[in-house]
Amino acid sequence: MNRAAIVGIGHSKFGKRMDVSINELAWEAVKPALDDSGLSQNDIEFHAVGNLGFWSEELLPAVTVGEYCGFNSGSMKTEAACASGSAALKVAYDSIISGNTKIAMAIGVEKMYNSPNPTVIELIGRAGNYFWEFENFGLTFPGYYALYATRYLNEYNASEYDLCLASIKAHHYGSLNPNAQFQKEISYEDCINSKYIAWPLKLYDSSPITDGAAAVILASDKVAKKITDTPIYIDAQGYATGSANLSRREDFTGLNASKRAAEMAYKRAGIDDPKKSFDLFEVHDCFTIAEVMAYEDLGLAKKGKGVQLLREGQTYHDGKFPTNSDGGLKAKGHPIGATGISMAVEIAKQLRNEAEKGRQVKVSKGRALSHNVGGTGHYAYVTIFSRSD
Amino acid sequence: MNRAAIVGIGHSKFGKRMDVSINELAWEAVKPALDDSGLSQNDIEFHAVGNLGFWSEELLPAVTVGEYCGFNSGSMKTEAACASGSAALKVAYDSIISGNTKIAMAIGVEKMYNSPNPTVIELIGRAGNYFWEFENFGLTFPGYYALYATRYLNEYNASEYDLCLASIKAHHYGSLNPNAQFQKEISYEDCINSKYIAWPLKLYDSSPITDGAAAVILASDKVAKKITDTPIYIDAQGYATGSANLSRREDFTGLNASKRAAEMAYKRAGIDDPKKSFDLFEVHDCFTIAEVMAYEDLGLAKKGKGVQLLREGQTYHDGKFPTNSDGGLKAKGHPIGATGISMAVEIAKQLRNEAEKGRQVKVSKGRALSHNVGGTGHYAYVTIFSRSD
Amino acid sequence: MDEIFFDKRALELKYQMPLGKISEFFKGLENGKIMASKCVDCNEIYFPPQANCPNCIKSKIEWVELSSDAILETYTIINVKPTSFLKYPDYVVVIGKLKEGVKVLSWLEIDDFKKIRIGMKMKLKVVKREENYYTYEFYPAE
Amino acid sequence: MDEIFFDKRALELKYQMPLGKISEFFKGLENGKIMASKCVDCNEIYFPPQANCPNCIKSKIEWVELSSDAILETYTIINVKPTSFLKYPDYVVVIGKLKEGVKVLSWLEIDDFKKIRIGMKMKLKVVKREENYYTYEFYPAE
Ligand SMILES: [Zn+2]
Ligand SMILES: [Zn+2]
Repeated sequence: MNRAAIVGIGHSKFGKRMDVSINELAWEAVKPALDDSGLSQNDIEFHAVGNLGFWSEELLPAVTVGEYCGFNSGSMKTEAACASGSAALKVAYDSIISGNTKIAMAIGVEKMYNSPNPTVIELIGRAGNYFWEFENFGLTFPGYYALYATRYLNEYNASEYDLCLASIKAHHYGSLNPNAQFQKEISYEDCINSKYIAWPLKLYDSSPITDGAAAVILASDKVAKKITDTPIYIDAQGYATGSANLSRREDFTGLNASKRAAEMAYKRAGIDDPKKSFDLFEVHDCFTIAEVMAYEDLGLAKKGKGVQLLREGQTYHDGKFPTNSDGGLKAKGHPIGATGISMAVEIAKQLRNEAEKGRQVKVSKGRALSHNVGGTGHYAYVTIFSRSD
Repeated sequence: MNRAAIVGIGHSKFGKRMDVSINELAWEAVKPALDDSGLSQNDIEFHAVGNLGFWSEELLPAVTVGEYCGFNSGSMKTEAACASGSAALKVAYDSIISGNTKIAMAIGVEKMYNSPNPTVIELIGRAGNYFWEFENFGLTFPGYYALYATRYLNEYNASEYDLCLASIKAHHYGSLNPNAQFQKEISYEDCINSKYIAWPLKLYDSSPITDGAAAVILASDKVAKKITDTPIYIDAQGYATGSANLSRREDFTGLNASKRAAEMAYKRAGIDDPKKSFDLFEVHDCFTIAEVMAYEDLGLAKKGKGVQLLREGQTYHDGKFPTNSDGGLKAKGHPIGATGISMAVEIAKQLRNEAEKGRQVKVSKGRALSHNVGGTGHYAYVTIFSRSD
Repeated sequence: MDEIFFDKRALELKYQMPLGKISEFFKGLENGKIMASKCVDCNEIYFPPQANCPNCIKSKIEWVELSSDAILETYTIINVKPTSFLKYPDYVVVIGKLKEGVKVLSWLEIDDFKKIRIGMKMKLKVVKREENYYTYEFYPAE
Repeated sequence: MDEIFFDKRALELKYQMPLGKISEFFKGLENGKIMASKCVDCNEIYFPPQANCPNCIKSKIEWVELSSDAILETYTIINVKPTSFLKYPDYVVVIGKLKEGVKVLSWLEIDDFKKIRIGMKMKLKVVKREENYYTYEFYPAE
């Protein structure tokens, strides 16, 4: 099997970006990725675009972004809800390890503010089972995760205060990441006093609506070594799908799809003990409760003990399991289709030791992991990256 | 490089299917594909779902279809407009030849009648560049292809009568295909007297609005041989992307993306002369003019001579270049995301010599090609299949 | 400066959803019954009901009435609502596990949100919505 | 029997599109000018205008007014219209090639559709639509 490595990365500023169109926003990630790699568009043999859409006007974003950025090789759009970016990464990655393609690009882009907020809230709420959950019961996206939060807090004696610890950490790293949507620290009071959006989840438990783009260029091992001295390899991916109906999930204290995706990724990469194998975890903290469940689903904490990692500060950049050193979805922002690629960009940056001061992790194991969930555990993608060759 | 082969096929009845939901429709293709292969859902390690959506309620069809059909392995939805099915095929194919996956499924499904016709017409019209083409000038999908038709007919001295030949052929084969939306032969008069939808294209130049699903199961060479005596291999795929804005296309008598996708596929499969290499062509005849351009873009006829193949009847099942022996998009129907997979199903069926009487082609070269265009040459996917191993 | 072009075109998406294969369920609602589909071959009960059993690939379905007795597994209160539910006051969404082992997601009709707790007993009943159609919801049974 | 559930929820999609990076184009329209963006480095002209030049990756843009002289490359008449254009009578969409080599897709304002032919001379002008915004269209110049 060929290996594939990241040889170029690009990342737009995340936030409310009414200064740019979806194509211009994508360019803000594509251009630096090309610059970073020294490649030109003609070198890119395939581009996959992670995007959910609906809130923005372009029905075929892979094509409009492709035209705007000067690509004309093969392409497709991928959708795996909030894991659409990791799905695009899979397409680019498989294109290369299959031997079909030498150089491919995975772009994630989402332009959510092109629709008014209520429309966006409605749209995300529809991302489950439409008739049985939305049509009849008007579930929202925070509502789905709130069902998990209620059960988790009850079962494991955790509190809304505990969840705020995740939010505070996220905002801390957001404040150190120039591309983050929120760049201010928050206090305990800011979080605990914020208004409920879907009880027991509050505004500060929730990632924001975000416009943003990110891009990575992948190349086969041989080619990668000619392009860069710091190729960041993709060692393996794992993936799984959960039920569309939340009522068909086994329990509400963890995401079964995450667990299965992680197991697959660990097996494929030959990881025995995830607790001892990674310098950094980029986990899907669309809500604070999601970060806690991720710790457990990834095997970093026993069932019900994830919240303990937060209490002990073990997931800060200098802790035992550095997690979301870029502010995570919560503070960096969560432009749906871009999130998975943004995670890959952050990991490449960190493994290259290029992150901003105060958030650069210690790279000793040379390995990092991204955990990207689509919907409410509808999809899960876990990707393992390494610096060594 | 591993090889990948089709080991199971399934195809729903195409048409206006208000008797089934999108999930039930997908099941009509998934079930026979499982039966055909003798595999169960647990054997399927990844499923990719080609779907455009918008006109049907499910935002995450890969998940709802997955739940309904009993899959819980990894998945994603792919979008390449009308080539979304071929994009799903690429995902499944690359998953296997990369060595990552032993068995994968590509499903195509579209439920267009879940929205009223005017909404569907509006939606397809938006599939170009939204602001510059739709917002300002209200282009429709037939309108885009009409721009090609006008120029082609003018440049090469062809007529609306010539285009009707493609429609008549399509309906002939539709009448022999039990899964086709239209199962009646049409006359010259039916076609030429049908009303204009986007001059010079008439109702009978156009593929219909269709609900439908198709599925193929792919397996690695080794596994395939254990499952079936008649594996149908995928030898190669080629793909290209065209500009989003039609005004940025070089000319209007052929689809540049088709040409480039075909060249790539031929090169990868080692095809020197496409005229001598295939028993069957499944081409993207969303409009009659599209079939004519496909002949030329694929290298079966010189520029401007594609229409001559129709006049001579060379693309009937017993002609020189058997094309669309299943009725094509025009008569079989064109459920956007399902079309590319439907082409693969037809090719597997034909290469296995299992097609209905009157439309079974002579299998002598053991090779066939599918040509699947997204939008108006926005995407093109060309896939080459073979019976031999 | 952010210059915005406000769309002159509008797309309204309002779906027509085929339910023919599970029409027994809706007939049941009209008669005050909440039904699930059950595979004749493997006895798997489906809720939401589905017309095909993926378990045994080849399958026949029968309809069974669900008991209404449930235990609350988890819940939330939707404070920020989607546009098309704005007319409703804050509503409680719960997942309840029925005696049969099947879980049901629906609203819980309850006056005092403070009384909701995990493990509480609920009953499921048919209700008619103001949009003039039948659906189901839980109410407290203790 | 086809039993259909008619959606009680409706989603209206009406976009707010940022045009700030190409606002010169819209200012131009208000002044009766049709502008394209041009890369200062490689001289590539972009229509529709775009704020970045993918050709040279690093790039600066300037604005140039387009000549209005065009040759008709191809055309169609939209007989079956999308919902949001139903109020318009059948309209002609053409692609015209301007002297500068740039192609423009727009409506052609012409009384007698029979007079349209490939190769005909056209001129491009700014028009104000009934939806109260400026755009451009061709008219015959022969
Ligand atoms: Zn069964
Ligand atoms: Zn330039």
